[in-house]
Amino acid sequence: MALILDLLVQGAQMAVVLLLAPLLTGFVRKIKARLQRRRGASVLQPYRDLARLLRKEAVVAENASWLFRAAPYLMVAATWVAAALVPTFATGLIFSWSADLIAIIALLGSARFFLALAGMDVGTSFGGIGASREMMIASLAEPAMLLIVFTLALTAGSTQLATIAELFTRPEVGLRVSLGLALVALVMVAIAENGRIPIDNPATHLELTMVHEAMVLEYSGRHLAMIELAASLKLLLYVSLIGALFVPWGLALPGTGGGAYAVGLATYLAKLAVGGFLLAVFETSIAKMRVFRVPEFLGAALMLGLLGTLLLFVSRSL
Amino acid sequence: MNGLGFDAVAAVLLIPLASAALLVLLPGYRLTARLNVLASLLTLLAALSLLVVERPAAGPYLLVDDLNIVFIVLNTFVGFTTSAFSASYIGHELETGRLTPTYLRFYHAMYQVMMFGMNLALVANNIGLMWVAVELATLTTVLMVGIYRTHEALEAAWKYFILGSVGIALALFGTILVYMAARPVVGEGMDAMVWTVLLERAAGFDPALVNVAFVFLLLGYGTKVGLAPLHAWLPDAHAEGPTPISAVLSGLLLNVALYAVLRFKLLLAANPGGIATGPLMVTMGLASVLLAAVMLYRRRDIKRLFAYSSIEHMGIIVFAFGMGGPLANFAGLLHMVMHSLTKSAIFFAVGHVAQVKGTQRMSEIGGLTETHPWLGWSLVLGVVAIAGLPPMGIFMSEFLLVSSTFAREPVLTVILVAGLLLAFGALLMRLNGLAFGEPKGATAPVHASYVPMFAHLALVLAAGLFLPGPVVAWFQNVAALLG
Amino acid sequence: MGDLTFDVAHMLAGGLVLLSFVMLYQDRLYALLNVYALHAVVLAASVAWQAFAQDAPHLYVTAAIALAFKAVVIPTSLHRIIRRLGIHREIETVGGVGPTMLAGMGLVALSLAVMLRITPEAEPLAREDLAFALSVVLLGLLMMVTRRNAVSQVVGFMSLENGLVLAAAGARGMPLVVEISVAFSILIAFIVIGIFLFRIRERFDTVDLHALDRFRGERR
Amino acid sequence: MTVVVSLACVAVLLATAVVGVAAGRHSAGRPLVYGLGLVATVVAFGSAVAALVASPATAPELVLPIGLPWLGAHFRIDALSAFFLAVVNLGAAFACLYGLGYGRHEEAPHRVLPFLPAFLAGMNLVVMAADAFGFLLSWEFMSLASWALVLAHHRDPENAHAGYVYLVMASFGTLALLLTLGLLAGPDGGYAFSAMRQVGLGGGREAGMATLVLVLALIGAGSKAGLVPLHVWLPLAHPAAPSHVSALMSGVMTKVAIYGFVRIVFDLLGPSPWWSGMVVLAIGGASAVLGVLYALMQTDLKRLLAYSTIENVGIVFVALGLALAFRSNGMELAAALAFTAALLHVLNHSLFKSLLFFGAGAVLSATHERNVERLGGLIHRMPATSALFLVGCVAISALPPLNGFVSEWLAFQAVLQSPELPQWGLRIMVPAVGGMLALAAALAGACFVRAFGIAFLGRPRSAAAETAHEVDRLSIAAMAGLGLLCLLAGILPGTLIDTLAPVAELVVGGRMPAQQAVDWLTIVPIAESRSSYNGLLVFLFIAASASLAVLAIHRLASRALRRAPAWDCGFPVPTPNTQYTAGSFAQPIRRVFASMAFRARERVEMPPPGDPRPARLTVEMHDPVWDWLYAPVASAVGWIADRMNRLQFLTIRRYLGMVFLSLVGLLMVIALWP
Repeated sequence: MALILDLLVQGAQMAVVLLLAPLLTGFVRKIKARLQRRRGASVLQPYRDLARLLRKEAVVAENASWLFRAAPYLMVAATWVAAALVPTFATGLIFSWSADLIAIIALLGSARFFLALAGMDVGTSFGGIGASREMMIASLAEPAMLLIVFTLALTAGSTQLATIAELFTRPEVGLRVSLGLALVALVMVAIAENGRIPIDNPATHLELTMVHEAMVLEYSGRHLAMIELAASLKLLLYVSLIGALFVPWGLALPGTGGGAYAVGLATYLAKLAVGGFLLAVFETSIAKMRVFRVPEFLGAALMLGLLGTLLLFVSRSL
Repeated sequence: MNGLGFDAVAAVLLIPLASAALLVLLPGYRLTARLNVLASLLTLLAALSLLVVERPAAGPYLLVDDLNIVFIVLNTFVGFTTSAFSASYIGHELETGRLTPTYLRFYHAMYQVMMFGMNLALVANNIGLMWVAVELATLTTVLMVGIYRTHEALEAAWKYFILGSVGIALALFGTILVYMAARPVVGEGMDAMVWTVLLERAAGFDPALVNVAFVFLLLGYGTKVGLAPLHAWLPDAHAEGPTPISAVLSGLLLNVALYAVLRFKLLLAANPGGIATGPLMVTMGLASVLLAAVMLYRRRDIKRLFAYSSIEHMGIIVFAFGMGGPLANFAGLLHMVMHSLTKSAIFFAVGHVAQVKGTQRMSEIGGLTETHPWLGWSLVLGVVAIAGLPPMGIFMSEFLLVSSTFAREPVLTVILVAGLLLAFGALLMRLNGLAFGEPKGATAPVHASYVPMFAHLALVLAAGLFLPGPVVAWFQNVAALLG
Repeated sequence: MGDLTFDVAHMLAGGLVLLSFVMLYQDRLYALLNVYALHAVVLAASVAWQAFAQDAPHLYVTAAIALAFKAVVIPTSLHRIIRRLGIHREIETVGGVGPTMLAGMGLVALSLAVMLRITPEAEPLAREDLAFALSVVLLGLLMMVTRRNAVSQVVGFMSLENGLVLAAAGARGMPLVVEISVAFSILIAFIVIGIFLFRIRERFDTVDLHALDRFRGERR
Repeated sequence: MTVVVSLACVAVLLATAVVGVAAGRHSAGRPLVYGLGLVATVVAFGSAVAALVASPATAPELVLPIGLPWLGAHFRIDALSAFFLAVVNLGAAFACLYGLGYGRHEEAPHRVLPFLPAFLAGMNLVVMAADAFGFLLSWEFMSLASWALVLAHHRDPENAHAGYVYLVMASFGTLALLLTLGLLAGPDGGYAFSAMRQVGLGGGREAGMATLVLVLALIGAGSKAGLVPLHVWLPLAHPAAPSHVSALMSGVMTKVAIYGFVRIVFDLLGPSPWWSGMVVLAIGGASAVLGVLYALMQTDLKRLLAYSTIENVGIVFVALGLALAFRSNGMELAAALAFTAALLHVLNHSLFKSLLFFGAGAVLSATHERNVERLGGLIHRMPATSALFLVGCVAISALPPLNGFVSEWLAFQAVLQSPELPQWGLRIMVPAVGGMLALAAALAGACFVRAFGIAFLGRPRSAAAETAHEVDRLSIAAMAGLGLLCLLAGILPGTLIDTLAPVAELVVGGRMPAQQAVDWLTIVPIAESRSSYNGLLVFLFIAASASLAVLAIHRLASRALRRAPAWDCGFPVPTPNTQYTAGSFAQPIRRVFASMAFRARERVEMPPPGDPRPARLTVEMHDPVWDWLYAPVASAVGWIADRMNRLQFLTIRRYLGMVFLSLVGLLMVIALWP
């Protein structure tokens, strides 16, 4: 019985992330449009786009290989699995122990790996640009992310998201410098990973500046839909990761009744809304930076992560 | 009964002498070459018989004991293989007209005289006699180095002669001093020059006199060992003489001189007031190793290259004996045997290479493993062995030497290791050019006598993997003897 | 007899050292050869005196050998060689005569310092003789080092061997081995040198070693 | 028992070498040699695995009457040896299988066939030897055989140079090890490992000596494993050899070097000071990052792989350093975790590095091209090879669910144990090194995206790449086998960890919790609440959701597919030159890292307007290690050699002068002697 319930919760989690992802994207777009005093498309526009793309035929370049066609599905799968393991409205999911935070990051890494390869598959200059820039960004973002993980894990004594989240709900953790640093670093990494302004602009096709769009330039139809879906899943993942780690309140603990789950869902939606809003505000209030200033941005994140880890010992010794 | 043993000793001495007299008279190189091989073989058999028969009691002139029998057997064996090699080598020289039949007659006779001298030096129980013998061997080799009568050959022989005879003089002075030291204790007359007597009475000698004597003997015989800075004659003598002589020089003469030095080291060790001979020998050994290692880098002449490597290895051996102790002495003995075998094998190969390519300049030799696989690979094998790589015997001796001395004298050992590495780098650089890469020079087929070469290499290989028990025991008590 | 024996022996040995200095000082080949002959004569005398002092008759033989070969045969033949090669010009010493003499002094001092460490119970005669012999040896070597000319180098070598003979003679009761070996070595040395000088002349028109040095093994 | 079997296999291998000498030029030589080698190595692998699983408490010691006379040759297979024996023979077996097919393209078989079995025998012997002499003998024999293999194509001057540098560095390392073992054995020669171990356990070694041993062992084993700064020979020598030999050298021989280090420092030396871990950590981290940076800058496929070997060796040494640090503080559990991570990475790297080198070899034999700038589009012409190469790339980039990730994950878990360490230095240093590890992993990802993307994807950049075709079945079989093993090791790590437990117990005196206990094949380093990973589930999830997505799409959405020219933002150019090159791909990373690491400088020559000449971009990079360490030494030796060489050209008089001076000097010594 309990097992079935757990499975249900897990299934619900997977469904939730899948369903909410485009909504978050649409929400952010809407807010941005509003902030720029535009009316903007409906919040549901991303769903419509996906549906349209799915209906269209896929146009594939002549010399594209099987990798080109397989990559979107692999990306979606990896990102989805990763997103399914992040506590959104409830912790202690039945499969949460199958991969800890490090593994989740690595899963996103494999998604990126295949995306970059797909970008290079057709053999156009833009694909190459995108892939090379993406890997450069990743080569700085991933270590930064891992140092953040170190900070959290050394604080909580675990890399298990559920454990960390549960621990951080307790009061005795309190405020810590290193956690603050970790939060800032995590936000920076999240922005970079999702290719948001100021790192990349998901809305532009200006070749000098684009990274993500350059890689997926050759995609169309259902493949493009998959990629879009994966992108919004990733965004959702990061927002809910930040939510689960730094504002873990309201998460339904395992074994608590349906009411708790309802509360968890509600708080989760609220977190998403706030996160999306803040993201939109940030994006509208800042300008896109040149690609070769990106390393400095991420280097800062890296330093913050390291600093957080080292300060941890100080605060521990206190 | 030891009459038989004495006969064996006599044979070791008389066979070369008689055959030398015979070879002077006989014309025609084929016959003389064959006789030469035969005589050397007989000498070898006589020497081997020394192993089995009961040894003669030490007389006033002759002595066979554990120490020198190692040298005698080695000496006669390499002498035999070299004579076999020279038979084919000299034939080629005659065809190319570098040697004339008249000189050839003289060559074979001299070869036997030289063998006689060296054997005499080894079995002598008398410091005077030993001195005479060493000088005899030296002077004959001087003549043979100059045999080609080219400018370079004469110049090398002249250099060898001058330095050698200065060495002669110093050694003689040392010998006299030893007698002077012994006389008050032992009493006048022949006894004061007999090894066995000297050794047991050495404790009473006048230390100051013995010390001065050892200095002169170390320099005198050290000149023949080729220790730096007395080495100058060695590279040119090796490079300009006929290759069999180079092989004999590296393989035997250096050992004989070393043997003399060891004897006197024993004498000094037996004297309480004597200076510590270890530091002197270690210093000269290290100096030789480093100098040779550095000199190897700029060599152009293939035979001179390996001559310098001989200096290096003599340095290693002297270092080992200077360090002393059972393991180091064992390593020194083993290294000496392995070096004579390997180095003469290398010279056999080099001789044929030089004949095929018609030059000794390494810049004009290349890709041997392509053009002459047998020669090339045996050269590779030889250099691998001489560079102290397994599974050859020199690896074992270097292993023992370095590993046993490092804990005692870290600094010295590190210097030695640095020298080894330097020399290795130089040798390997040359080997790369000689054996590999695009073939250079003449590619005519070679009619070489591979048997001696392979015999030596096989022995070295076997020794690297498995030393038979008796040999080990024998080496061990010689090592103990050396203290 | 002690004193007189001692003094004469001492005087002769000292004379040898003195003559070695004179040889160092000489810079003409002929003069050099003459001094060398004198050197040999004095040697012969001192050996003979030793023979008398130790009443060891076999030493007379040595003395005779020394007289015959070193004082007569060698100088004359070297004269001939010099004449044949026409090199009776001055020999340039390496460092000037002055420094060479100073070095010689130093060497004598060194040999005394070394030899006088010997405990006196080895009777003084031998001790002093050894000291002188050693200095003669060292001076001969010095001469070989400081002369550029083959003949003078040979002469230096010979004087060195004179020192050896002196030492050998001083060694009381040293068996015949030594004299034979000495004579033998001188003989061989002389013959081979003769051969070589001959060959060298055959090849080059001088025995100045610079000519030889052209033929270094590895010319660039 | 195992010892006997393994020695028998070694004997067979040596015999095979003789066969190789005999049948080197004969057409039957290849199948004969590789076949025999395959059989022998498979048998040896089996016996090694059996020994590892059984792992008797006391491994018997076999003494043969060869080697050092009074000592004999000792052979012993304990758990550690058994594990490395398994690694060696696994790689060797696949190399032989690959060679059966690949050897067909070998133009100088008589220079490969004799030495390959000897090389394998040497590696086996190193792992089995239980006395200093046997160990060093087989160690150097291994170097020698591989040197001959590096010189297989000796006519290429580059290879000759590579062989030279390789052997000199190898014997440098051997001399260092010789000193190490001499130190451990002591002046009176206790050369048997058992004797050294006794001294170590007895605590008979003072700190200074332990330091010396550690440093020398690090130099000796590190120079063979390719640790920075002793790595210079590796990227020269590994690519020079035939590809299956490169695979052996990179995938297996470096592991033998690691074995040497573990054997000496963990086993023979006994307890080591706490900071010894720091040294190893620092060097390991540096090698990891620098190695992969070097790799990112390469355009030669095999050289790239060789450099990435340096990175992976660095990762292993980081884990070993952690194990040392934990062990010296008596934290057996954490030490076991770190050590297991090291062992797993050893195994994993041997798997995927061999796979990648085989792939490179396949490309080489299909296109005769090692320069990725002249490859491209091979995924269409060599589908199997490219798919398998892709597997290797994913594995080496430490991406789940393949095996590379597992070992790195364990290493990270070990890093997270650092707070329990008492020493501040370690506490601060370990997370920093962990960051370097993460950096290395991310850069590796970039490196292999570049390698695969440029070589196999896109459009062909040369005629050779255009006309390439798939390689023979045996080669593919070898690669497929390795790929499968990579996957299995990735999704079933628990069983591996349990198999390695005895090794950890032997070496660091502790073991990770048994993993069969955990349900669903999850691995749990410490406790489930702290961290856990389940490769199998992750793999299944990805497969399930991917197929779910495909299914849904194909049911709901349109299946229509149209082939069209690439759009390329509206202005496609037909020539393949417009593609991104390897150099341009690496440019951003080069600007970020290499400018400091390699003093990389870019220079653009822009012709004036109207000048038809093309603009040129030239990049120059310096290897700091070479510039600051090796070049000075080499020039110093040359300088001294030139100066000393005058001694060869002195006049006889001067030589006499030397004799004279040494005589006077010695006499003075006598005169001044007390």
